[in-house]
Amino acid sequence: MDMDFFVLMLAIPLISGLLLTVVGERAWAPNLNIIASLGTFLSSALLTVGIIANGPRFAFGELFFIDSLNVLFVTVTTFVGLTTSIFSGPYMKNEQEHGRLTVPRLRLYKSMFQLFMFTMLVALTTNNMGVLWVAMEAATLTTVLLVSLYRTPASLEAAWKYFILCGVGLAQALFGTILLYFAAERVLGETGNALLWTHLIDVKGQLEPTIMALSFIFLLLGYGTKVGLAPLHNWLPDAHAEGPTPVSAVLSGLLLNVALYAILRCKALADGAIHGGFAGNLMMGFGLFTLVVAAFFLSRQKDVKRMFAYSSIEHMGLITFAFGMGGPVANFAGLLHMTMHSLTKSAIFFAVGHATQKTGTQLMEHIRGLMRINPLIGWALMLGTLAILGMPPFGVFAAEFMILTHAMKHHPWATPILLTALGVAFAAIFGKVQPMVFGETEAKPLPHAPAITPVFLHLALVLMIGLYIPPYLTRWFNEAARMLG
Amino acid sequence: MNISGLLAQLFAIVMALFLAPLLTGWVGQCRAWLQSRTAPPLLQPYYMLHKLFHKDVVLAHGASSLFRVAPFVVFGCMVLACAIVPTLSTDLPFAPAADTIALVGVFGLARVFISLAAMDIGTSFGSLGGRREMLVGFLAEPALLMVIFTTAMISQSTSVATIVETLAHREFAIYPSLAFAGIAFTFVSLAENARVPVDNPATHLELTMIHEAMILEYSGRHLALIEWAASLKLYAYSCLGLALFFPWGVAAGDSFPAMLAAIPLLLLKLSIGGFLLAVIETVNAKMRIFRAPEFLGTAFLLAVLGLLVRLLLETRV
Amino acid sequence: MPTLLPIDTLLIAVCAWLAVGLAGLVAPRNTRFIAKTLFPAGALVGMLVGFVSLGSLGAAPETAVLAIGLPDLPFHLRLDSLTAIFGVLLGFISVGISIFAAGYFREGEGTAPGLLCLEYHAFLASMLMVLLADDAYAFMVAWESMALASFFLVTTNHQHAEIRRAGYLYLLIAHVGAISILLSFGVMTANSGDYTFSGMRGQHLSSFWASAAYLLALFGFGAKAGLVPVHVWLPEAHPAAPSPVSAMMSGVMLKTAIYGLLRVSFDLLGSPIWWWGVVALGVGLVTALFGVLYSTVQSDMKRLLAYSSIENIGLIAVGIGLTLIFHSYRMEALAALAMTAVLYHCLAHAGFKSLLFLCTGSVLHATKERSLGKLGGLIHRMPWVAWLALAGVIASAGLPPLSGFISEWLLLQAFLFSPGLPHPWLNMIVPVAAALVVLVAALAGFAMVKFYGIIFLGQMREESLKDAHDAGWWERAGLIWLALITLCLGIFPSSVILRIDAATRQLLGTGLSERMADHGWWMLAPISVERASYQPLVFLAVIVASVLLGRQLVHHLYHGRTRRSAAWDCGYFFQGPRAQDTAEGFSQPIRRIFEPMFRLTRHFPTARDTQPYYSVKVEDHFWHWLYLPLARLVGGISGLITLLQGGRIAIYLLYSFITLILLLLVARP
Amino acid sequence: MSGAAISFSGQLINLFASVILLLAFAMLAQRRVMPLINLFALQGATLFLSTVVVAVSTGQHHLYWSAGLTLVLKVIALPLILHRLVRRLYVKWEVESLINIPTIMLVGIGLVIIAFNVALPISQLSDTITRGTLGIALATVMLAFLMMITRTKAIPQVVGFLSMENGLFLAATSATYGMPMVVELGIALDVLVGAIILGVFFFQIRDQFDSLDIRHMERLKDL
Repeated sequence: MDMDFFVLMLAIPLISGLLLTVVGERAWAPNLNIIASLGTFLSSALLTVGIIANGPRFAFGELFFIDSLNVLFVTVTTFVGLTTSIFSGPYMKNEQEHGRLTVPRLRLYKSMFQLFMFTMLVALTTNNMGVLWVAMEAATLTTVLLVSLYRTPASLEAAWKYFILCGVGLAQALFGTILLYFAAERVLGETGNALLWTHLIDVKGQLEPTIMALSFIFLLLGYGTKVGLAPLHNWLPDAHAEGPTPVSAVLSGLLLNVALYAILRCKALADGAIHGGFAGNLMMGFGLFTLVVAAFFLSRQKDVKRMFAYSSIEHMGLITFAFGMGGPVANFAGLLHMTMHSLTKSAIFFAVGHATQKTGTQLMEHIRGLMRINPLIGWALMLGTLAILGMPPFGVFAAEFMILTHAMKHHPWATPILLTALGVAFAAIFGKVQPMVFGETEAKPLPHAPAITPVFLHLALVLMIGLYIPPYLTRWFNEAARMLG
Repeated sequence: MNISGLLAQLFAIVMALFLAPLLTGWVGQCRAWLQSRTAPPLLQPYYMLHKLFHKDVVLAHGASSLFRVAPFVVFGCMVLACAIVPTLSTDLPFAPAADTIALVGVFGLARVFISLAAMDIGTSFGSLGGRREMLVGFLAEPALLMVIFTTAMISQSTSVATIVETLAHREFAIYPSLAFAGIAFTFVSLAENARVPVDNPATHLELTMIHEAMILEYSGRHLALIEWAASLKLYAYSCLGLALFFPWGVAAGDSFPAMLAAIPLLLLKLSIGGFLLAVIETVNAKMRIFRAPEFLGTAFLLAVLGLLVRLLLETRV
Repeated sequence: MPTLLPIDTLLIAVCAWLAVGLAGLVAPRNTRFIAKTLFPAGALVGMLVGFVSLGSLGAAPETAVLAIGLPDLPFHLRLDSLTAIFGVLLGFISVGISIFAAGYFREGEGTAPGLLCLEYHAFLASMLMVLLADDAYAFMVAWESMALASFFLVTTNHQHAEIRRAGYLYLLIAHVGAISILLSFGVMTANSGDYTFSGMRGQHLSSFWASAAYLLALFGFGAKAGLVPVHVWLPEAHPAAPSPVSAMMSGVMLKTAIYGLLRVSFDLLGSPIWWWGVVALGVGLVTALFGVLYSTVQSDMKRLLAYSSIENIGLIAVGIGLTLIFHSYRMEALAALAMTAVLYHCLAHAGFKSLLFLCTGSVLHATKERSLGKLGGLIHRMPWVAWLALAGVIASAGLPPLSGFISEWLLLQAFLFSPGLPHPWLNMIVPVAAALVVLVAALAGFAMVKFYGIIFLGQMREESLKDAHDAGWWERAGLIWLALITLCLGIFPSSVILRIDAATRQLLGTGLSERMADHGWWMLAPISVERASYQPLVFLAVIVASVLLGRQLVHHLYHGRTRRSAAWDCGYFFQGPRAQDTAEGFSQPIRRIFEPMFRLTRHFPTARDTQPYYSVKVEDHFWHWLYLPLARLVGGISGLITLLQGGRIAIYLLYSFITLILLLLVARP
Repeated sequence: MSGAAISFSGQLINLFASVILLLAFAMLAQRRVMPLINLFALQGATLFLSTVVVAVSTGQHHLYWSAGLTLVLKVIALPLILHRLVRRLYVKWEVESLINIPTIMLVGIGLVIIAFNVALPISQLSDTITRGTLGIALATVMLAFLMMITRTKAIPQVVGFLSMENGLFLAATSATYGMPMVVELGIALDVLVGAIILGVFFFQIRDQFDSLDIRHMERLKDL
């Protein structure tokens, strides 16, 4: 029964993606996009329920493996995918009427969106580290097309940088995967199982530490490029700023998570093979460096989407740091933070999308008085920003609280760095968002009313988690955190 | 508290009310002698009060109710101050109502009211006087409290009655800190009572006025009350100084005979004090207003020095 | 049937406040409904909070655990005497402010009234939660919610750039402070992983870590309370906010920071070290002196009050420092005296400062003016507000017989009996500190005379002031309530102190009540009558009696005739309102005497000016000494870091490459 | 693992690997586009041969598939696509480099030393006949990386990228006799699709920037 949902979850985006390449110009295509996303979400939700009730499962032999860890990522992915598709309906219509997009491009957008979802879901659920790599590369290819959707010089430049940098990064990840295979083959023999994570994790203690260390370096750098770890992050702000806003939302909210997920799976293996916290220390180092660099980047930003892209980098740094610390509490906090970040950041991008459409610019100095143009968007952006900055009672704070307290306990030296970065980030982002939201303006309303429901849905969830984490969720997250070791 | 106590208290207050203008008159007379002028009669302040009470009150158009209430409040404050300061006896019913800190508070309250009243009409002199009065006040108050602290540390109490009892009725000891405190107190008293060198009660040259500038718009009974309150203030300060530094002779109980016996000594002390005040006023010239902070700053420093001397020399015996 | 414990009642009050707030969203533009129904309802809840807290003073602590929060750290709540005393403050002060707000908020002012109602009541609810919280997470959530709610209230009129700037500064400093508080909690858990306050109490920290926790808490709570040098947000945010909000922030919110500081220093950290007290004393003195000096030179009435709040917070910090010193040397009776002064001053300041802020609100509504240079003579048009403000002014100046005097009196008493400290340096420093405290109190009088005299007295400086109207009945009721609080705190100190004593006893193990109970309720003698005593009622009675008696006698013996005439013009025909002292002129002596304390920019007219003018601008030194360099530093670093993103793809690849090579060479398991 | 004589096939493989490294250096030094693409094809061909030798000598059947994929993709399809692109896009023949060639070569030699040293402890653990080539594979990857960094035009950069894939294939065959089939297929598909997308990209870039010089694409920055 669960497996039917699983198949459905993979099939719906694949089929609808292919279908939309054909029929994507029809008037009902946006609705198909939403319906497909809804179907994906529902099947993933049912799958989640089944997995949590009945425990981990394989699918298609041992090719796919679903446990409570990746089902968490899957649920977040399909949920944000659904809300993004809802949001992109009116957004893309407005873009079309502004003449920024043509009908064929919209078709491309919709089909690539679904295929992108498909590749992410494959990457999340596969048991094979090689297939994981293939799916990541495929996700890059689909998003390259999404980023360059406007075909403006800037978007092409961004897409080119994205392609080259992530391509090179993933090449390193492939090298890491080869080394991993090499190490595994020595233990598992020349069967096809040597890249299956479930087999690897069983023998993780026997894997050769020297090879695993080298392998993890390559994997961390490779997938880390996609996560946006500094100094490998350079593609990220460009791609976020120049692509359409829904794409920014899914890039920030989902793709980074998937890449992080890949690192986490590798870390579990590396931890088993190498003692002394080698993998964790590397991740903590990268996480801290990323956090600090991103925080100081923030104050020099002029473009709103670029700024929030840096904010994503910052949070990815923090999450990487959390996972680097390891242990049930930090892993729990990392997972929670990741979920909260996905929800909040995509909500922010939705709000920013509407705001930029209304004002016709992404330059923050020209966006003023959102509260006057549309109070809902203004509040959405304001609350979203406060949430992402770690203000209670929002859920991001809950996660940051756990990360900070855990860091204080085990790595007290890191706390001042963390706090400095968070403080600088707060000053920078809030100082720029506040004048956008408040104040006077003379912008006009848009032809299509914004889809504001997704924004507040996300924020409500984030708020709820900040005050109350249901026991069901706690059990689930704990289980997932335990998976990570 | 009993009837005789209340009566004794009432007696002390009434005596203060009637002795205060006399003290003002006495100081004026001494000043005149020292300056080789023909002295006004000793009872001149009484004549003036009487005259002023008879006169109609002329209020400026802009005067508010606060302007009319203020003289009564100021007068009330001074009455209270005189009730608290032990003049004849240390054991009066109102003595525990306020200690020295509260006493400073009473003077502060009166000052705030008179300054506010000065600002009420909205003439340039009124607010000028008000701000100068507050200036003097915020400089004098800390110095005064430091003086009080020094004495309070000797007696381990801020209650005026206890201070006086400690100093007067225990075995005699020399307290060098009291010398510092005494000089500081003199400085503060001069400033607080609008005396030369800080202010000149006799002046009507606008730019040098403090006290007179404030009450420029008052007339009739209001002015009378204010003048009377000023006399009471001088009286209270004198008695406070006497109580702190020359406490001998103040009765310990509230029995009338003892109090009556204390009167002559009090009169003697007051007349000497008044004469010395006149001397000081004669040998000094009025300072520029912005020298006043230096003057009072000196007082403050002296008082703090006294306190430190007290801590350094007198605590470890 | 389970009995309703006080803590449950308070939780219900939190929910009730939230519910009232949310009800505002039902009809966000219906001003009538919101102002005349919801705000009074909020006041009722406040009354409930006040009385319940009053009732639980001295009772055994109650705890509760809510099933919300983090999975392994649900919300722990605790109602003890320290919470209760601040609950009393919050409850009763909020009653007055809510009633006033019912008459104050009108249509067409920035944010929709419904939203304002939500923010306001969320602010109240979060403050109560701050007091109740008994673990780090609940505390931080409530603390930051409080900051957020008040931030939105401050930015109600966000069309103005300076209000946005104020809001930004406020939230930024609040957040930095919150981070510091969180760190302090982290230090106090000392690796036990137990973030409940009871867990922290059980820790025995080394003196180094205890000091670290204390200093972090001092900084964090100081940032909220407005201690120098993290005070800069306060004079910006208070004037920016609508007056009831300023009143709430100044009167109540600053006290939650004091609450936090007390909670950490005395309750959670256990045994203090003597120099903690010296630090608090020093910071407090600087803050108080700084606040009062700046308050005297302001020309905006709300800024003046804001700086005066800084001054009062400084005095409270002085008291806390003194308590810490005594407590560390086990001089518990004196510690109790100082602690009582602290708590009393919290109550007193809450009362009179919110009263004064509300009065400025009425003035603002009546005249649309905040600048002192354009006010004057309002006692003729607004007698109610003027006379009620006078109560606040006298209390704020620390004069008898009102509330401000009592706490200053107690504080000075504590100072006075300090000799005998086993530390010779302290013995010398403490009396000097007392002298400074007195100087501050006297300067506060100066500031208050300026405040009152320029706004309410004199001639009207603008023609338009003639149309000013007095406050409405709702506003008057709120003002009267607060004035009554101020009066009662001034007149019945013994009764109040006997109640406060429960909190003192909880924190220090001893209180003043044994000694106090011997004397009557009219007599305040914290140690003994021989040492110091004060009877405010006698005090008031004598003054009132002599005023009335004097008046009767004079009228009876002489007459009561008055005539009206023009004021004496000194022989100069023009005596218009412009000839009065300005706000700047009034504070000229202070600027002159304390010139190095200010950053002055002055323009003097010269003889050749065709349009001569004089102007003076007073700026905060700390802004130029601390904040701007810090901003420049961050800007500089971020300028360097931005070099990373130079736009050239080859360079980006190079980063990746170098990282790879470095890791290959360096990273070894 | 000391001093054992290396079999003939092992020697052959080492020879091919060395040729691949040599070609990587040649590509690094090459100044023109067309010869660069030809060198890339030659590298692919050598890789193909090496894979075939491994397959023959070890009897790993799926390596034939792998070799076939290499032949089709790296030797035939991609060079052809690139050739057509270069013609259609009228790319200037000259390839410009950011740093002069001798310096690049020196850096390249340094990289080879690093790569060999890094790979040494690992290849000693291997018991395949190809183990010595892991260092060469890593060196190839790094040289390709260096090429991507130093080239200023889009097409040489992509050639560098593809050459990096060659190095990775060499690593896969040398260390483990190739990856599982499903992965190999997936990788091949990705490379193909990537190349096609890049081809489309080149046209768009040319349309927008009138050039394939990536120095025009430096406008997105925070400086």
